[in-house]
Amino acid sequence: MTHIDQVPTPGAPRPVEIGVKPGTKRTNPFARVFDELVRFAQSRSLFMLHYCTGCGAVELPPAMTSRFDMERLGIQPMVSPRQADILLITGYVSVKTLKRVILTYEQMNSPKYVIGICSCTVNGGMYWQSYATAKKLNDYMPVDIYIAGCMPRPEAVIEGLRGLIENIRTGRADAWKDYYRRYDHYLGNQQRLFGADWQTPTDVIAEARHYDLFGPATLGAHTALLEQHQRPLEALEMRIEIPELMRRRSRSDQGGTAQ
Amino acid sequence: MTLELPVDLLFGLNLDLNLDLTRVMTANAIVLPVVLPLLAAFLMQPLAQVSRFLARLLGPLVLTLGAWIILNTWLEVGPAPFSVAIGGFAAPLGIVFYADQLALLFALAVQVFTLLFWPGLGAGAKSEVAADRQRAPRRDALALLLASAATGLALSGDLFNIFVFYELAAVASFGLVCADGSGRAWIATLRYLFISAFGSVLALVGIAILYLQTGTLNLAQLAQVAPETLQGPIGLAAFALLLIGFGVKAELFPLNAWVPEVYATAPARVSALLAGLVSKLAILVIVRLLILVFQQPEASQLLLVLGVLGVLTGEFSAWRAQDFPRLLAFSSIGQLGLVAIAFSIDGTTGILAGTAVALHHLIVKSALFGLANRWSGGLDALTGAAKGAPRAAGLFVLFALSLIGVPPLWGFWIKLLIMVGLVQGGSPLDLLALGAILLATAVEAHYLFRVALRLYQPPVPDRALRLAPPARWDTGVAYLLGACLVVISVAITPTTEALRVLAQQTGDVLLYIDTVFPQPLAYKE
Amino acid sequence: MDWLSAVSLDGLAAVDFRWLGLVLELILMPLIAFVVGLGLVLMLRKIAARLQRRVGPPLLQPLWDIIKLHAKETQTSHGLIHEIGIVMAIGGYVAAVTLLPVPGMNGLAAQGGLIALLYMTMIPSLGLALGVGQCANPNGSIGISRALTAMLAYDVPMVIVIFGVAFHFGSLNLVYLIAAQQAGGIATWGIVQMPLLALAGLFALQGMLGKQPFEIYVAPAEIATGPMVEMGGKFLGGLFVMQCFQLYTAGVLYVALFLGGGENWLTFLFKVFVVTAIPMTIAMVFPRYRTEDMVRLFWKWPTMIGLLGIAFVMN
Amino acid sequence: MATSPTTVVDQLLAGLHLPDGFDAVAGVIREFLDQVTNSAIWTRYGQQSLEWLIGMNPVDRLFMLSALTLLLMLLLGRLRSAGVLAVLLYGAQFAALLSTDTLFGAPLAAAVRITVADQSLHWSYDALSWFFAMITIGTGFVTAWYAAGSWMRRYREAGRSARAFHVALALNCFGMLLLVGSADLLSLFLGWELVSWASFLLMALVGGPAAQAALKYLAYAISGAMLILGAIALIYGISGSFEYDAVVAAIRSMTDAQVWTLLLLLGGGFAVKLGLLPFHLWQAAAYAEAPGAGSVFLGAISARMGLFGIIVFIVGMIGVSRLMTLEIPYTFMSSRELIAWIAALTIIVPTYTALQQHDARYLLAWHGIGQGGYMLLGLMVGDAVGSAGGLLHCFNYAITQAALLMAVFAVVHRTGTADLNQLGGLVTRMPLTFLVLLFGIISLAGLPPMAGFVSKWMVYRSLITEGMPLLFVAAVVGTLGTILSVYKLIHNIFLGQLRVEHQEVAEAPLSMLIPMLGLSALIFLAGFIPGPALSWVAQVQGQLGLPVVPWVLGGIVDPRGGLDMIWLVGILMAGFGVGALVFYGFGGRSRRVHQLDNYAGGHFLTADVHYQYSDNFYAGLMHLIGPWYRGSFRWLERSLAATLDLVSFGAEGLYRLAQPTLLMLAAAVAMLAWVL
Repeated sequence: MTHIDQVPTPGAPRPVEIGVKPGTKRTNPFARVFDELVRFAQSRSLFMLHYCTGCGAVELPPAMTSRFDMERLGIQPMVSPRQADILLITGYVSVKTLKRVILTYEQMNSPKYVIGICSCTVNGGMYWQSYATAKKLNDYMPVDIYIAGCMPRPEAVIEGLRGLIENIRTGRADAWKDYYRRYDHYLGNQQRLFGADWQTPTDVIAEARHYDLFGPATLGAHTALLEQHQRPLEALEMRIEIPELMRRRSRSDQGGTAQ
Repeated sequence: MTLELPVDLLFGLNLDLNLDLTRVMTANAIVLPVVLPLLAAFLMQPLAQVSRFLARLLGPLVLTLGAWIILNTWLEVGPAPFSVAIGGFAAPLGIVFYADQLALLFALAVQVFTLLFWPGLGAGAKSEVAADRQRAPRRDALALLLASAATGLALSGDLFNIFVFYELAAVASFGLVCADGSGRAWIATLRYLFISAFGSVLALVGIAILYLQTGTLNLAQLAQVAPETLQGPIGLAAFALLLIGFGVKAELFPLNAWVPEVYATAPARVSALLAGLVSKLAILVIVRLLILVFQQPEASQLLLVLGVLGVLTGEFSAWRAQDFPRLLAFSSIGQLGLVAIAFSIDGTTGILAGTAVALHHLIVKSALFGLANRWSGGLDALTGAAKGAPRAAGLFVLFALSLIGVPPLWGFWIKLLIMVGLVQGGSPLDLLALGAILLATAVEAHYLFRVALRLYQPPVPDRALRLAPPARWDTGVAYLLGACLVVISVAITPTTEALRVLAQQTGDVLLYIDTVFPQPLAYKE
Repeated sequence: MDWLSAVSLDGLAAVDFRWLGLVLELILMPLIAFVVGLGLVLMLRKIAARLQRRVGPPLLQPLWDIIKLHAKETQTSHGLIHEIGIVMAIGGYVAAVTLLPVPGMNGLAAQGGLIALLYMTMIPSLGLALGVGQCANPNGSIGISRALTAMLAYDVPMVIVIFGVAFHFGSLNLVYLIAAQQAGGIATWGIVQMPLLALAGLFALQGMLGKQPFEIYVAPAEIATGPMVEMGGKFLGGLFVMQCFQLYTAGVLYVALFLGGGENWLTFLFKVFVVTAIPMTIAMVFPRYRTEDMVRLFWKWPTMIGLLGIAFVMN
Repeated sequence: MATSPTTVVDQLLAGLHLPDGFDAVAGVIREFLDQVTNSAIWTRYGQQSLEWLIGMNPVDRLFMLSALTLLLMLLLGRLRSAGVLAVLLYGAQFAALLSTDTLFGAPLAAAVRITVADQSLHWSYDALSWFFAMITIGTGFVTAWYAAGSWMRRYREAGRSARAFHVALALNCFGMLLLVGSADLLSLFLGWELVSWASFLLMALVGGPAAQAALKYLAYAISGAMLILGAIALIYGISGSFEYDAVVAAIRSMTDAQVWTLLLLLGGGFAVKLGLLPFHLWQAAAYAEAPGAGSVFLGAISARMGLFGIIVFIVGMIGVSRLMTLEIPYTFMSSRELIAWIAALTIIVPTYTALQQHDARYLLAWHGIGQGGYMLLGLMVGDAVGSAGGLLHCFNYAITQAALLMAVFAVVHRTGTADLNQLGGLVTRMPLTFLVLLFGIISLAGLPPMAGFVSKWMVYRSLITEGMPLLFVAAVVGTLGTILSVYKLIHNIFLGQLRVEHQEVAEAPLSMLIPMLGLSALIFLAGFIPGPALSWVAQVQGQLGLPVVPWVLGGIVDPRGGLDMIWLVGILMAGFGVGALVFYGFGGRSRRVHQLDNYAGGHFLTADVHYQYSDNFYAGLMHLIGPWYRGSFRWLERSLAATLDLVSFGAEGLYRLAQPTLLMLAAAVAMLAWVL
């Protein structure tokens, strides 16, 4: 069983800045209370998307049903990445699967947490020598908790989840920010595995910009490579282009320049 | 009057010192439109030997003259009817022409329409000209013969004479129909001939019965004695036989099996004359008989039944027709059924409606046949014809609308008149006829506008070139007739009033008798 | 000036202060509906858990869910209509609950009767449908197509019930309906007077709430929760809020039609919770019906029962 | 006082209260006018025309303007500016209609009067005429505006005649004005035929499938017209007059059998135009295939002429109470119930046919048929609220359908297709058109807060209070079907994934947008404040002798369940405000993602994969009700056509006989046998 303290940390130590965006000044006296409330709610309501590829999946039903009943802890399964808070990966991740896992992870709404269950997610487990299996999950996406074992029992799963809850409540579970801040790193690993033309329909960089999650290592050589071969997907913003009005406007523009 | 002698010599003027001489003279001129075309027809061949040009000119000249004479007579004499005894022989024995407004109107129509649809006029296509030159005198002679006979039918006052003119018209039309000399035309003519001959035999039997019953064939005299001698089955039988006989040309239902073939194969202008003109004159004869001699409800019912059957079979067949002239032919059967229905209505309303619908059909159907001159053949071939001939197509739509009876065109008022008449009649048979008319109108609208829409479809590329627009003369005639239609539609009130006067005059049996026999005759007592 | 005199003291005396009470009611009614709705959601989840021999969620779980969803740091939107759809979904119900009389508050029940209420509750569904459509996910579209089909199914018995009740009491006005039922105690309750209609109404309620066996339109394992497939964060949170209102509306409507409305808050809430508990209890023992089976079922049994009920009512 | 330009100008200036400095200017103008008025030409012609115009009967003025529109379109329709001219002329017609004041005032007879063969045709405007004329001219106005700019340019580029279109539209309006103003049977029929043929013209303009549809329409329309003509003849046979007074008296004296005959004839004739059930097959194709703006006009008002006829004759002259006494032999139904059920079936069947359509134009056209059923149903209930609902629905439906069709044709204008399986995601490109369509579908489905809700509510309410459960259920089932199919409409066009070929689509042109948005605003306003429209309807009811609806500005007052739309819409808007507050006020910022960034079970979406659900949209429902679409009416239509064909074949066979003389002989024998 993996302890909270042994959670692998990708990259540099993370500053603790939950709920407060850098540079914003909170003047509201109730801000801290409010943040506490939000963090509490986040820790007590976790929707879980399980990506059950390996044998580890069989240990989840007992964790959910009457014996251990995850719902006590506010945890319940959900089906689409948009709705989920936790991405639960149980077992080995083949290269093909990993593409889908990454897409799913990118489609989830932050704050989002990844739990790797079973040894296979930690180091490839018994597939260590397989050419087609991704060995370390946290090379490709930030993982909040590994629950090791082959396979971990439901008690271990529950314990791991409780650990995550504790981390969320105390504001330590912010690995998801790392994906934005060091996107280049993760992308590089992904590119090494999938090839240089790897891309997903999600636009992580734009998202990072939009939500002020842009970090020093968001961009780099790998993102440059990405932009090289990929036309960035523009969001299909709603636009009102009434031809007559536009024509008039452009005419007046021309008129302006002529003068 | 100084001119009395030559006139007297020529036409055997029945001098009566009590009469206004001028009036009598003018009245007697009414014989000319019958005689002149007849003479011209016989002169045609010899004249053609002398000068083709003069021969070509002869027909139109004679017809124009005839039209002018009739018009002049009408204007001079005024609205009252008059009769002319030919050769000076008094009425019961001699040949009598009776000219009331109806007769004059149709006599005038004969001249004008024969002129408008004169086979030799404005026939554009050059390739036909050579062959046409050979046939022209013969054809012109026949057309003149037809005009003469038709005028005679309109004016004749006795049954024998009518029969003679009728046969004359038949002969002329046989000749005209197969004037082109195509095989199909010959076969159609043969069929026409059989039917016509059979009809003539029956009509002759009818005439014989009449004569046996009454001892006279003069219509006025028949009218006098009819209430005593012709009531009952014998008289009706005679009427039925006459109806069948004259019904052949009037395109009444079971006797019109010749119509589609003939109109589909005959030259379009001949079809126009036969469908528009001759059929009306035949029905005019029937109507005269009906009014003067057979004033019995059963006789009207007979006409009504035939009319209804004609309307239904005609319109339904037209719905299936696949080429334009045949469609018009069937439609014309339907319209003549309508005429028959209209005339079967009692009293002035019936005559008014009948005359109106006959005139209307005369104008419309003749014009349509004129347009069909170049548009013969399958309906498919008409696709996109409006592109090449927008005016002709527009006229087609106008005539179609009037035929269907769309207000405010004349056709509507006529249909309304008939329907009101039928409702006022009120018998189950009348209501049945009403239903038949309504049904037939719906069918009629459908097939006519199927054609109209086809005209306005985008043309099929390779076909459109082959489809020549109607000849300029035909379009011109159609224009003229269309203008007539519009003018009448606008001046609907005066037209109806005039027709009502005409109808009253026509329906007045006593007036007829009094006109033909100015003084009560001795032998009548 | 003219207008000044209208605001003078004479005018002020004539001002009716009842409108203040009305405004208060209009503010309170949605709030109460939301809170009661949260309780209903909790009850449903608890019932489900108990039936499965689980403990179930803690007391404030529905609230935590909603707060968490709104507090998501990234919110995925598929466009303006996606957002407006959620606004309409919440707003429609906020408006609709003001047409439902509760003890001591009639709100706008007199301004729009039963039919207006029925159609008012379709506005949130329409909003949701628009929002889902803008998500551009076929799973969502399939879900909406099924949801609308389901509406076609359960609305037929529903309107039969509404007709029966309205005809029986001779009014479309809910205030009047409740007053008429309360006039003679339990004997004049709708459920006693029209048991067949009440039964049909219960059927319709099951469909209206979209509970098993009639939850084909969410079908998580098949079409990934259908309409909610692209809803995350506060979009999903909005739907959770809407669900609270929906449960409340359905429960209160049934209580108002058949159980004599609320004499006081205690009995009123008791009735509402009991009524809402019935579908949930039934739901947990059923699998799922296919769409056409659902339609067939609704057009057959509850409809027939309802028509029979109307036959009794009209004679 | 004699009217002259000077006096007119004087009055105008007096009304303006100009400052003193303008007196001099006014003096100059007056002087100039005096010179003009003293000229010989003026005294001879000008004065007369002016007085004629001012002193003209308002109804005549309306007719004259409409005829003038027709004439000008005939002469100038080819010009590029004809569209603008048409808009102005329709506007003038509208003003002329308002100036008649026949809605609240007394009925006004036109001075124009045509006498044909002893029969006189005359016209008179009353509240009912005003109501229908208002809808007609209004629709003509917005349609002309819609067609005036970019639409017409495209229409011309396709090689079609602008003049023909303008003329067709003007003729339609003119015909309808004549029809709704008709004051005797003949003028009614005249107007009826004019409208029928004008519609035919408008339908057949573009040829191709439209011409086929138009021909089918013609077959139905002319059959209907013949039924009406038959009825007119029958009435004349009894009353001896075409005047309405005589007709009313005649109907009162008729036996039940005669009224039944009349009902069948007239009802059948009007039902064809309205598209009531067995006669509805022509309508969808004919309206959908017409050129865009023409389709708008036809869809919005044309079919309602059938309803007008039913209102005048069946509701007005025969009366609902008389209908109730006409029992169908061997059943428990009265004729009123029969008509009501026909109306109910007309709601259901075409609405569910619409559900199956995958062409936006056809979908709306089929709904048009279905909505006619509501109007008739409301009228057949016959109480104050129901009949008002039926009448009000005419107005509400007209603005709704016009807006809807305009939006759909705007999409066609931009994308070139109305195929619901070829569109999608256009909301980002044509948001305003989306808005118009949204308002339209809410109204069409009869949901608050739009206009359609009010009228449908009234129909439902009357069905409940009059105790007609099955009809009520039928009406609601129709509404539910409408909701289903309009969602499909808006979803498949505007929602879902935007196709690659539509990336560069622009919003509808301004010339089309303005009338669309105007109508949308009207749809909302008529739902928010239904009072004005209800006041018109109340006048119409009063004139028809129906009980008058108790209306107020916000709807209907009734202690047993009224409707106050001002409150309802207000609270709905407040609710939306609260919703917006909850949604936007609490929670993080949202970010718009690309449409391909979408859940697909882990699948990577690309632009060449159509990730859209549009075909067979209600698959589950169709599993159940799919087999119910048997095409029975089409089968009926086909069998009728086949029967006709057979009959014609037989008739034609008579003319093909090898031995025609045998036939003659047979005829002769038969006739002789009959007479002897």
